[in-house]
Amino acid sequence: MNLTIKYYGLLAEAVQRQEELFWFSQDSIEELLEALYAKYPPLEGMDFQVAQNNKIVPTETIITGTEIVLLPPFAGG
Amino acid sequence: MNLTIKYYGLLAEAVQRQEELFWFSQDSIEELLEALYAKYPPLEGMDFQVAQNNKIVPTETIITGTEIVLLPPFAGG
Amino acid sequence: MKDRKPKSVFIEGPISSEFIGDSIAKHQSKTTIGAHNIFLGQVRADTLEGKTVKMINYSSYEEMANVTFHEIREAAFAKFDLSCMHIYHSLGGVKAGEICMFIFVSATRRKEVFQAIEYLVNEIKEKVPIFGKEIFEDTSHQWKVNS
Amino acid sequence: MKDRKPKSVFIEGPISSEFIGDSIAKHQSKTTIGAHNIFLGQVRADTLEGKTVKMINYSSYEEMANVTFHEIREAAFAKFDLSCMHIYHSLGGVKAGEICMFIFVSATRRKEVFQAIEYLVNEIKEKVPIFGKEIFEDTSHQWKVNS
Repeated sequence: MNLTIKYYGLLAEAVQRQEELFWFSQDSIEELLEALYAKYPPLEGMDFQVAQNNKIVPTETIITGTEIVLLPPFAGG
Repeated sequence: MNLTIKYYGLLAEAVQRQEELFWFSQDSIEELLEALYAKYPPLEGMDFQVAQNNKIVPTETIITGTEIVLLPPFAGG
Repeated sequence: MKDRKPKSVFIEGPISSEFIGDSIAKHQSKTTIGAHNIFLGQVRADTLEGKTVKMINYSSYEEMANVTFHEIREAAFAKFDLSCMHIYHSLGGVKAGEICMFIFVSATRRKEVFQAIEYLVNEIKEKVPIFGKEIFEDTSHQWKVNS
Repeated sequence: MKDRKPKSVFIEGPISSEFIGDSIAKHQSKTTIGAHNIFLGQVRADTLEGKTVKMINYSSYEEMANVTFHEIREAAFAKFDLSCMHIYHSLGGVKAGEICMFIFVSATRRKEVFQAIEYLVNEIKEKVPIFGKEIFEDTSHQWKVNS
């Protein structure tokens, strides 16, 4: 399937983009992250959370949407 | 000694004055209150605190100043 | 920046929203501050036995009140790591819906302001000799007691 | 009066003291309110390795942020007996000394507002995807992390 991957803040700087289409044939966010680490090695050491359908989800979650968002530490307030 | 007695709020309404000179020859606030109750019977059932030298003091306190203040419950804020 | 000289707390009549806004604006030059907390007391139109409070007329034993406000300020500066603290209370008539108390604390970090504001409000309500005459729409009155 | 429709939280640039003053003034018609509590986040001119923060540029994953703000509002209305709740956060550039967050809760009694304001600030800092790029005087930057 063709996923839209979005990157915010420090992560967008690290991968040098805010958004991309990414072809992915497996099931879980964990597997997606492995594919992304292969493409962007610096990402692996970084602190972030993953959101699907406007919720933070654990990495073992199965991908159900078409958009996955990588979020660096929050700094609101 | 001649004390100045001050009354605030509900107490001033009850004794119908805000301030008076009161001749008093004993030692403690407790004794002063007995004298005031004799003069103003409604005062005895009322809820109040007594201040001397800008401090709330217990009724067994010996009178050291020339001004004694009777304070009804606080309502600031 | 500690701001510890004795200050006047009492304001005649209600505290305006413009006064509060101006007070906030004055803190923009203090760039070590990260968190402000403001408490406002507002006069409620409480209904008692079918009668509604129209305004509260505040009075105080001011001599003791000023001493007590100063002690409460000093104690709060000692307990909490605050940059600034401002306390204002109305005297005289304040109508229902108007503001009668304004407490403003500022610190580098938020934890300090939460603790300080609650401490200050509780201390003031408990210890400062301020009296409130609740005046009803029919001009009868009763004396307010803090709960 | 519950005020529970989804509302826009984000404001472009800093939150002005006039906006805060106006917001306070709007509550004077709500005469069941006895206590307001306001939290303001202000950008600090922190110094790191000899460089001083000049401004923070805020960005957000807005779609999720709006959902999360709504959930936090609903949870706070369920937990605390509040009359009103207003939350505003800046996006874009906010200079040191300017205000980037404004949280305003009102209730009949003071206890509710103290608990609610601390709950809201902590929930927002922890759960809302807002990012802050701290820009130093020499135009270099680093990404802020809530502590």
